[in-house]
Amino acid sequence: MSTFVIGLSIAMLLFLLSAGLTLIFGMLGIINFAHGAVYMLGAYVAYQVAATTHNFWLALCVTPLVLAVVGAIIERLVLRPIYDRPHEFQLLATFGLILVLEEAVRMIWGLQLRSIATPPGLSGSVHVFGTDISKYRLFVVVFGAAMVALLFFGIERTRLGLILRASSNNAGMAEMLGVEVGRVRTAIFALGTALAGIGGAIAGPMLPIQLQMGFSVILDCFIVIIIGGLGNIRGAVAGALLIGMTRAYGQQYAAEWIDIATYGVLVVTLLVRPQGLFGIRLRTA
Amino acid sequence: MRQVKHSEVLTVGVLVLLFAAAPFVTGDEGWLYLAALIMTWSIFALGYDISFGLTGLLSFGHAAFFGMGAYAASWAMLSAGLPFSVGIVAAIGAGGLSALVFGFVGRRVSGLYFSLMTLMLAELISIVMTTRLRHLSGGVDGLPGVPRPQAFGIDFFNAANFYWVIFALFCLTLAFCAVLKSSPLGQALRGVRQNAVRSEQVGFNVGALRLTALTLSGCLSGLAGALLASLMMYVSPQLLGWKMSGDVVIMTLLGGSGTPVGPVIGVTLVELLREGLSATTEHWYGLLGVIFILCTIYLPEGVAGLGRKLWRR
Amino acid sequence: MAALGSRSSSVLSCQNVSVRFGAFQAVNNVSIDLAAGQTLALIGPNGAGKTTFINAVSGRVSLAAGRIRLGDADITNVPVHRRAAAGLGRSFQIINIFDQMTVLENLRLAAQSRAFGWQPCWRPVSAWPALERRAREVAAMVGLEAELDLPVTMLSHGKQRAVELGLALIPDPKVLLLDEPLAGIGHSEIEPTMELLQQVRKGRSVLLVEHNMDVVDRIADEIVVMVGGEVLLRDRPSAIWNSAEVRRLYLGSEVAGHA
Amino acid sequence: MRFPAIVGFSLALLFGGVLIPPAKAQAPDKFRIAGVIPLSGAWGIIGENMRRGVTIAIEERGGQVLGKPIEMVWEDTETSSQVAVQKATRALAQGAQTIFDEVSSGSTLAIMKLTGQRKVPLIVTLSADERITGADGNRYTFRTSNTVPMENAMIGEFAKRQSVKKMYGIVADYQVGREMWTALKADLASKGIAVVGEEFAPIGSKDYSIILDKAVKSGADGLALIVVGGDVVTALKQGGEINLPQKMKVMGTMLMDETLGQAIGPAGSLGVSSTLRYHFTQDTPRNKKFVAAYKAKYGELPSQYAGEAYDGMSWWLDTVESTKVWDKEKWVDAFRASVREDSVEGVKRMRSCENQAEQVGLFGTAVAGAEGGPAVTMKVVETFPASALFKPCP
Repeated sequence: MSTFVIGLSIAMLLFLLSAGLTLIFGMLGIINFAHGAVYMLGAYVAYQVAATTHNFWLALCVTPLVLAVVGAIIERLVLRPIYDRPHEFQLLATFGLILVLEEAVRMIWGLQLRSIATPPGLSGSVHVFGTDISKYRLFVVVFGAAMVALLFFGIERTRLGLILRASSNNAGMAEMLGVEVGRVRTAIFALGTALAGIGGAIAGPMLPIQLQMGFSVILDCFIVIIIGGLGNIRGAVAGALLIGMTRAYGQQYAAEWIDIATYGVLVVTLLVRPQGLFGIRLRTA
Repeated sequence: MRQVKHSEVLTVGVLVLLFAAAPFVTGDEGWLYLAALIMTWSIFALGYDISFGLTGLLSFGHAAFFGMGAYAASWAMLSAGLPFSVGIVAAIGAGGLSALVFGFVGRRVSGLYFSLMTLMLAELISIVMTTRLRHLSGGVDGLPGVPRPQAFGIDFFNAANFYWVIFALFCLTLAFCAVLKSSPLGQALRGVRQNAVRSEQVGFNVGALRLTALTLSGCLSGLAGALLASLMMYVSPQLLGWKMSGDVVIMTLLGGSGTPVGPVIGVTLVELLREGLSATTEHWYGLLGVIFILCTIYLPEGVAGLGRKLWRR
Repeated sequence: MAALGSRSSSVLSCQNVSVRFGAFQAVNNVSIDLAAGQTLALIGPNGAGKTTFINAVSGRVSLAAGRIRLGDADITNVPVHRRAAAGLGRSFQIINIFDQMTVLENLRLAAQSRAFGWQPCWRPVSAWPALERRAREVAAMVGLEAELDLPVTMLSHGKQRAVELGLALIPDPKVLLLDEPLAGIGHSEIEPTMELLQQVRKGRSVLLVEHNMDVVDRIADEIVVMVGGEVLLRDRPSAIWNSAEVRRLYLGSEVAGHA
Repeated sequence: MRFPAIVGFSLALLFGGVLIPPAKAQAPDKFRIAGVIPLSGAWGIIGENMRRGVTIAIEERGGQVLGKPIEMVWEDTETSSQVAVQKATRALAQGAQTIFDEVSSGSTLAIMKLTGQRKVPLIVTLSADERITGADGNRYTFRTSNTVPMENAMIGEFAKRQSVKKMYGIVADYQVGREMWTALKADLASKGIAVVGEEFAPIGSKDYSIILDKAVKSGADGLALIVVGGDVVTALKQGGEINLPQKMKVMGTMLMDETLGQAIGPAGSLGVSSTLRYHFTQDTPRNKKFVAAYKAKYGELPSQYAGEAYDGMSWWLDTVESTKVWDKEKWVDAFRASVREDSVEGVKRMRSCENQAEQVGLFGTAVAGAEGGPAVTMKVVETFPASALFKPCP
């Protein structure tokens, strides 16, 4: 049972990151290799707020706002000129972005590993189903589920979501209808980075906050969004659950083989259904 | 058009002369080492550009070919005790073979999915080598003591002597790439990049051509891997990691893909920037990032492309 | 005129060809034979399945049912490039050439595919002068002698059409599939292109998709009318123009004026 | 059009600036030391501490040895053995008289081959792999810090003294980790401690909670946690979620110190025991002097990495000074026979049979810090004499 909860908590964290990644890819056509660095920045921002105010909840609220502003700046300065370029240029630019973000964090917070204290009500564990389950993990699962619901509602049921979808499907048409596509793009990117920021804040009490935390998570996120189908949010949920559970149960039964199994599954997915398990068939030629 | 060709030949000539003159100009082994490193990476980038610049296959998994080449050479020389020349041949073979496998597995996917596929395949190989094949790869610790050639009584452990081995192979690679580009095969690959549908329709087996390009590219990557292992006398699974793949894409793009000069300029630029910036500022890492971003935005054809523009003026 | 209905001597024979895209039946049970030296025009309204049929013959889309033979060989499951090598040339409706090359490079590249099994990589392409000779020959045939060293992007639309045609002609194919060779060509260029087509069809079989009925009338030996993915009618041009069915189909279009 | 030209021009300038080789002293008018250590990446923080320790050692002697100024060059290995070897090769090519290296044993083992071949002394103050001064050892490689067998012996002995009956092992899935665990298991068996379970976790695992849960449920009363780098923090932080240190005695090598305690937080740290290479509370005159100098310069207490780096470098430089001649071979001979009476940890003796320093072993447990100081601080609970940890040279 605890394995299941832990698996879910990993999945929720992965979802928060993959959702932003896949949103940005699906609506802007950009593969953001710097998404992991953004998540890392989010964790440091959350650390700073939590360390200054001694309030985790405040950090959880402030971090996405700060990151949204950072995202908007990045979009304006770096991405706007290269929307129409091939993917390799996006790799180059976002790789440069990784270096810049890491340098910024190093200049501000140094190399010291940081940590966010678990919020008072959530420290320790509860005894359910015959095992000890960390209260914070349970919170992460509930919070993550709420974020999934909110995101779906936002994209599929609100006017804002409609505008977002319209602009990504047909930018020219949306423009004719009076939508400022430039602004919408900025908003989408900011939303993606804000989600990564939330991910960073959530990860703070579970994982060491360090410069490398983005690197190690970004590959998992790529796996999630490939399995789910590039640009597909529903797929990202499924992919995150699949990878989260693989990691948790793999840890339980065969820790040494998890990585190989994950990548193996991924390569087979790409071979058999390159559009992802939930993707719409894209023209690959 | 003709003028462009001339400028390229000239640039390549100047580059080769610079590398040839280096040992006479400076006795400083540190600089020779850096030059040898640049030539080794240039071979890698030139190999990469056969796949990317010439054929249009954006691979994010070239580290696998590079690393397998390095390991093949190390195994041949360390475990089997074979001479350096055999090690090099083994590296070229191993690089080509892994590329062939990648190409075969990925024959049905193209575009972005091909990139992601190669990235993940390379990661898989890297993990398998690091954890499962620990006894062969040395695990995270790697294998120290990769030898250098032993021939004609020359001491190749002397940096200056080994420099000439790398220089010779670098020149051969440059020549090969230049000839390849203008050869029928090179033209056919250019055709595949520009218009795969048309290529097929005029009777080219596009799948086989892509596979050929990737394999040739893998061969050169393997060669570069073996040279790096020998130059550093060390090989580790980090050579297979995705950072290596990223590095070669970035160097090729910065220099400008599709020409023999571009990748070499890219490698030289990145290595010298690293060297120069890290000597002058603590924050070289971030500065490098800013330079990458500026280059992406303002130099879409790389430094070589900028040179072409200035030349035409 | 080429023999009508001489099925035995046909160079291209398509039997009961069907193509499906998901639930949509683009081509339904079409059988068309092409005799040696014959020019057959494929007409019909937009969406009739003409281009899909050409794609099926050249191998770009796979068949749901039916067989295709080229000469004596069954090519139903043969990939595009081997069909091309077997003597099936084609041009595309939307100009489809190597757009970062000169005219000469375009044609020479096309000449290469037949010249080698494995493309050599140890000498520059100029070491094989036969390739360039063939390229110049075809360039002369399609009227591009003056533009040989120009990048194709600098050519007029009509000239680009000529390159397109030249690429198809390089291997001297037995069968030529032409998908709207006059699409997008200005009025002044129609006549020379017509002349070119007349010249090109000599000595080979041509399957032509074209909307310009004037051209069809002048070039085609026979016409096949396709509607909704099926063959409606096959006959000599004069008979087609007089067919009531065709008139109904093209009511108000140029065919009506022709009758 | 204009902007690319400007960018290109500035790039060209950079190019040009970089291409001109800076003036380099080839004649031995300087004592060149190259510090090849990670200053970025996962172990950047460790390298930074080592750099500080070395800096104090050099400043302490006025930046001079044998009357020549010391030129200290730092090469960042980016926590990658590949880069480490590359940087070491360059440092050698530039004619360093001494190399000071690495956190990672893998990097040290690779660098040793280069320095041994070029006959350049290599000072190791952290890498613990047995082979460095064992099977792969060479005349020019010296280690002034602990070895893995030494640390293993301490863990085994500590477990016995803490009356651990059943031990569970969580081991990083890499060569050194596995070898260390194999040796430790044998040692534990000989002491009558049962090993009830083991788990190999890939380096860089982001989740240890499940493995820790298994360990708790196994009924073991001791946990040997043999993981490295950031994984220590991940594992113990997630252990804190279920109050792991209160459920079993957690111990390991380099598992806990003030720096790690700060990153992990009290819940996961308090009660965790670990070998210590050095501790600032060591009551020796040299250590008091060192701690004072360190605090004055950096405003904090020296970590074990800083202390060990300081100790190794100052010992080496004093030895070089004592030979009074500019001759690498003489320095090496002197160091092989050297005894450091007043090291920061008391007497250290260089074992001439393997170039390994013989020294006491420290074991500490994390306790709550004093008011106003860090929340977690280490208390040295065991000091093992050198005679218990080393066999005499043959």
